[in-house]
Amino acid sequence: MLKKQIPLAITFITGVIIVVTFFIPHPPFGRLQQDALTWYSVIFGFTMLLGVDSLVKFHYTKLRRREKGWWFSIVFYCGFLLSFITGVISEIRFGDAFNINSSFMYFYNTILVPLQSTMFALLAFFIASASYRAFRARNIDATFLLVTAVIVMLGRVPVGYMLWHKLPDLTSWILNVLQLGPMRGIMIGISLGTVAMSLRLILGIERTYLS
Amino acid sequence: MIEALSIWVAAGLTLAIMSFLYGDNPVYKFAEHLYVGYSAGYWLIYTWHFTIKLMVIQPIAEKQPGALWLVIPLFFGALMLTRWFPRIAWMSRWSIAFTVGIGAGLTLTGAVHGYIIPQVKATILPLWTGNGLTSFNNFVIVVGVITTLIYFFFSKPHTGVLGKTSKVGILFIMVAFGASFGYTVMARISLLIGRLDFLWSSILKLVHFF
Amino acid sequence: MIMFILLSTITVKAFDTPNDGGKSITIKAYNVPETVKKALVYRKTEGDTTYTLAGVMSILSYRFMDADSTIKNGKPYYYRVDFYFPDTVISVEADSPGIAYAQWYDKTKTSSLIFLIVFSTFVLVFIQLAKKDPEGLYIRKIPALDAIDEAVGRSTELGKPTFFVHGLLGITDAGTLAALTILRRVAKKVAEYDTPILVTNYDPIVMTASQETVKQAYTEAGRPDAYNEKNIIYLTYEQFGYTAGVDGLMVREKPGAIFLQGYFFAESLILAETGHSVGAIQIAGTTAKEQLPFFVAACDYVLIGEEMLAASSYIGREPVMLGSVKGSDWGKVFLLAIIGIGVAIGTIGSILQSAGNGALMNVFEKILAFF
Amino acid sequence: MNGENISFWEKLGKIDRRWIFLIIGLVVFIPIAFGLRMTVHVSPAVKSAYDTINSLPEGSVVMISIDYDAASMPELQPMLKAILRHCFDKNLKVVLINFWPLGLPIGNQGLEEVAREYGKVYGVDYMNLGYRPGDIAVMLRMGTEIRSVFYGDIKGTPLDSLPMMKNIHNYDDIAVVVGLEAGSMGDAWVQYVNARFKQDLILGVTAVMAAGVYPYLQAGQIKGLIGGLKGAAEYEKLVNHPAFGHIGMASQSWAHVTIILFIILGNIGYFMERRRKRGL
Repeated sequence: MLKKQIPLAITFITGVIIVVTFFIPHPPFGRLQQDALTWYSVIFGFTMLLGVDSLVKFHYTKLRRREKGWWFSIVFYCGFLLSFITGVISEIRFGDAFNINSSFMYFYNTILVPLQSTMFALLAFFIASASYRAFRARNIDATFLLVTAVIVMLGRVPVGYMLWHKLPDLTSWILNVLQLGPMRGIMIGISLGTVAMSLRLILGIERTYLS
Repeated sequence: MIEALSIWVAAGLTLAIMSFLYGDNPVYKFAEHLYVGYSAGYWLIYTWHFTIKLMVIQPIAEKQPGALWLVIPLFFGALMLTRWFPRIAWMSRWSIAFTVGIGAGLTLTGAVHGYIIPQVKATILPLWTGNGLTSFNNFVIVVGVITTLIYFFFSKPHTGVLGKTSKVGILFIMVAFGASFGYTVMARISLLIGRLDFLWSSILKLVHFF
Repeated sequence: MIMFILLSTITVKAFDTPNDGGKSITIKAYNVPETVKKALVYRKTEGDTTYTLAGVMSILSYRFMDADSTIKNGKPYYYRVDFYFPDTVISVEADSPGIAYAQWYDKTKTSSLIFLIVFSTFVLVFIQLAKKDPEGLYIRKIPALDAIDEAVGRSTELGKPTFFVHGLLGITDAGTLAALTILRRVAKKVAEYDTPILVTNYDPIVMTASQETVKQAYTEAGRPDAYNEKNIIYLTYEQFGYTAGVDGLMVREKPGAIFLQGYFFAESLILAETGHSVGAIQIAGTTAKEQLPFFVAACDYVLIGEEMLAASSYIGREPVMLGSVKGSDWGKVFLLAIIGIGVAIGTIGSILQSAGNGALMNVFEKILAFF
Repeated sequence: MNGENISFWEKLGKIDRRWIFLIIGLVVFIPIAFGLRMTVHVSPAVKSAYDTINSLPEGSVVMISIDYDAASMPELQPMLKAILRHCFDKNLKVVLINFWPLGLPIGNQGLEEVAREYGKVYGVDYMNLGYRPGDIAVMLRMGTEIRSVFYGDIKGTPLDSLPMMKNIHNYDDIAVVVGLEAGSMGDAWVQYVNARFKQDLILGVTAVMAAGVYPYLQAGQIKGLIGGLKGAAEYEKLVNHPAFGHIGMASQSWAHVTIILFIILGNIGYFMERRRKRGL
C-alpha cells in the first residue's frame, strides 16, 4: 500500500493539478507550472548528492579492489576535489563561486573549457566516419538520405556555388520547404505520443518503476 | 609564467582528448577521469549556488512571498535521501512519483499548447495563393506533414493505401534526415577548425615564449 | 496645425490585460502615424498629483503591458502616453482608467482544452473497449523493439556486458520516461540471461528511477538477489564530461549490446560511433528530431520519435496499453481531418477571393485566429 | 588483375576509420597552418549588413553585443573582428556589451586586438560596458538610460569619465546594434529592442541558427544577417581584409569535399562488392 498505492496517488494528484491549473490564470494557480519547475529543481538539488555519492563509491570500489586501471580513479578524485575545494573557497571569498576573478572560474577556463570544446570538436571526425560507413545507396530510402545530405553539404560552402550557382538556392529550398513537412510531422507525432504517455502515467496505467 | 602554464595545460588536454581517435590509451584515460571528476565537482557547486542558495535559502531568508511553498520540494527532496538507509529507502519512491507527476503534467500541457496546436495551425495552408511557387511550396509542406503522420500509425497494418502513403512518408523522413545531417556538417567542422587553430596558435605562442 | 491633426487622430485605451492573473493593465494606442520614434507610457492613480514613467511602448504593435509591482487589482489607474516625433512631442491621455482583475479561465487556451478533451476521450474510450474485447487489437511491427531480446541474447553469448545509456533530459521529458520502460524490458532479459548490465545516468533523479526500475525487473524475472545498485551509476551533469565517461566505459568494457535511449544532443554521434567501433549491436531511440539522422546513420536499430513512446504498449501487449495506442491514432485522424478541412477551405477560399468573392477567405482567417 | 582490383575497392569500403580521421584532420589543419584562403561569394544578407554600417556618418556609435562563449568562438570571433575593422576604418565609435558572462574575456580580447591595429584609444574611440545580469530587463532599461544599469565600464570606471560616453545615453544615441549570437538573446534584441525602440539591428549568428533567424531579415526586423564562418568570410571580403574566416572557409570547403569523396568511394566499394556477390 505505502510502497505502491501512495506513489500512484501522488503522481495522479500532482499531474491532474498541474494540467487543470494550466487553464486558470487566477492566483495562486497561474504560477503553479513555474513553481513546479522550481520544486523540481530543488528536489534535483538534493538528488545530486545521491548521484555524486554513487560516482564516488564507484571509484572507491575500483580503488579498494585494485581493479585494472585503478590509479585513474585517483585522477578522478583529484579532479573532483580540485573543483569542489576551489568552489567552496571561492564561494566563501567572493560570496559567488562564479565571480570572474575566482580560482574556481580560473580552473573552469583552463581545464573544463578545453576539455569541453575538444570533446565537442571530435564530432567533425565522427561525422566523417559515419557518413563514409553509413551513406551507402542500399535501397531507395538510403539513396534519398544520401543525395539530400550531399546536396546540402555542398550547397553551404563556396565550392557548391562554384559547381553550380543555383546550388545554394536549392539548399535553402530543401531546408525551408522540403524538410519542413516531415520534421513537423515527426514532432506532431512525438507530441501526440507524449500526451498519450503522460495520460497513461497520470492514470497509473504506465508504471515503469512500480510493479 | 602562469599564462604559459595555462596554455600548456589547455593544449595538453586538447591533445589528450584527441588521442582517443587513435584508440583508448592512458593519456585519454587521464583526461577522461579528470574531466568526469572535475565536472562532477563543478556541477555540485553549481547546484549549491544556483539551486539551493538562490532558490531555497535566499527566498526563505528574505521571507519572500510564497517561500512557504518551498516546504513541498524540501519534504520530497529529503525523502529522496532515504535511499541512503535501506530500511526506509522505499520512501524515495514518493519523491520519484512526485517528480513523474510534475513531468507528466508539464509535458502534457506543453505538448498540446506549445506544439500540437501551433504546428497544426501552421500546416493549414491554402494550396493556391495566386503565386505558383508559394502554392507549390505549401503543397509540399502539407503533403510532407500528412504522409509523415500516417507513417506513425500503429494500430492498422500498413497495407493498401495506408501502406503506400506511409512509404511516401518514410521517403520524406529520409530527405529530412539527409538535410539535417548535411546541415550539421558545417557546424561540426567549424568546431574542429576552432580547436586546431587554438592548438596551432598555442604552439606558435609557446615557441615564441622560449 | 500638424499637431492638431495628430492630436485628433491618436487614441489611447487602457484596459485590464485579458486572460491573466491580474495586477496588470494593457495600454494600446490607435491611429499612430508611422513617423513616431518613441512612445513613453506614464501612469497615475487616485491620490497621485503627477504622472510617473511606467515604461516604453512598442512602436510596432503600439501595445504596452503595465505589470508594475505597485499595481493592485480593482483600483483605477490613469494613463498618458507621450509620442516622440522628429520635431515634437505629443501627449495623449487614455480615454478611461484601466482596472486590473484576475481571470479564472484563460480563453487563449480554449483550442488546447478542446483538443485535450477530444484526445483524452479517444484514449479512455479505446482503453475501455480494449478491456471488454481484447481480441483483434493490432500494433504494427517495430523492428527496433523486436531486436531487444536478440541484442541482449547475443551479448550474453559473447560473454559481454549490456550497456544502457540514458539521454540528457530529466524525468520531466517523455523520452526519458519511455527510456525507463525500455530499460525495464532490457533489465528483465538481462536478469533472465544472467548477464552483466551497466546503466549510465546524466541526471541523478533518472538514476534513482532507473535503480527502482531495474530492481523491479529483476524481481519480475525471479532473481531479486542478483540486483546490484552499483551497476546503475551517475556520471556527471556535464554534457561532454558524460560523453567522455561513457566513451571510456565503452572502449574498456566492450559491451555486446548498447541501448542509447532518451533525449540526446550533439553527443549522440560520438556515443554511437564509439559504440559501433567496439562492435556492439546498437539500439537507439530518441525524441530529439535533430539527432535522429545520426542515430539512423550509426546504429543498427532506431526508434524514431513516436515509435519510442509507443514502446511500452508494444512490449507489454496488454490490452489497456494497446487500447491507448489505438486512441492516440484516432487523435491523429482527428488532427489530419482538421488539417484537411482547413486546407480545403483555405484553398477554395483563396481561389474564390481571386475571383472577387472574399467571404470564404474570411471564414478561413477566423478559423486560424481561433487556434 | 581483375580480382585484385575488386578486392582493392572492397578493402577501401572497410578501411580502418582512423585513416578517415587522419585525412579529415589534415584537410582542416593544412589551410590553418599554411594560411591557405578560399575565394568567397558575398550573399545579399551579408552585403546588406555591410551597407548598413558603411552608410553611417563618421563618429556614429555602433553597439556590439557579445552573446556567445568559447564554444561558438570559432564562428563568431572572426565576425567580431571583421566588423570592428570596418567600424574603426570608418572612424565609428564602438561600444561593446555582454549578455553571456563567460564571453566577457573573449569579446574584450578581440576588441583590444583590433583597436591596437588601428591605434584607437580606449574611452575615446571604443569602450566595453561589460556584463550585468538581467538579460531582457537590462536591454529595456538601456532604452531610457544606459547609466541606470551600467554604473561603470568593464573595469568599473564611471561612464561619465569616458569622453565618448558623454553624449551616449540610450538607443537614440546608438546608430546600429550588432548582436553576435549563439543562443536566444538575438530573439530578445529583435522582439524587445527593435520592436520598442525601432533600433536598427544586425545579427551575426552561428551556422546552425542562421535558418531560424532568416525570417527576421525577410520581415525587415533586422538590417542584415551574417551566418556562420561563411558569413564572417564574406564580411572579411567586403572590408578587404581576408583573415580567419577565409582560412576557415578553405578548411571548411575542403572538409566538405573530402567527406563527399569518402561517400562516393564508399559507394563504389559497396557496388563492387554487390556485383561480385551477384556474379558468384
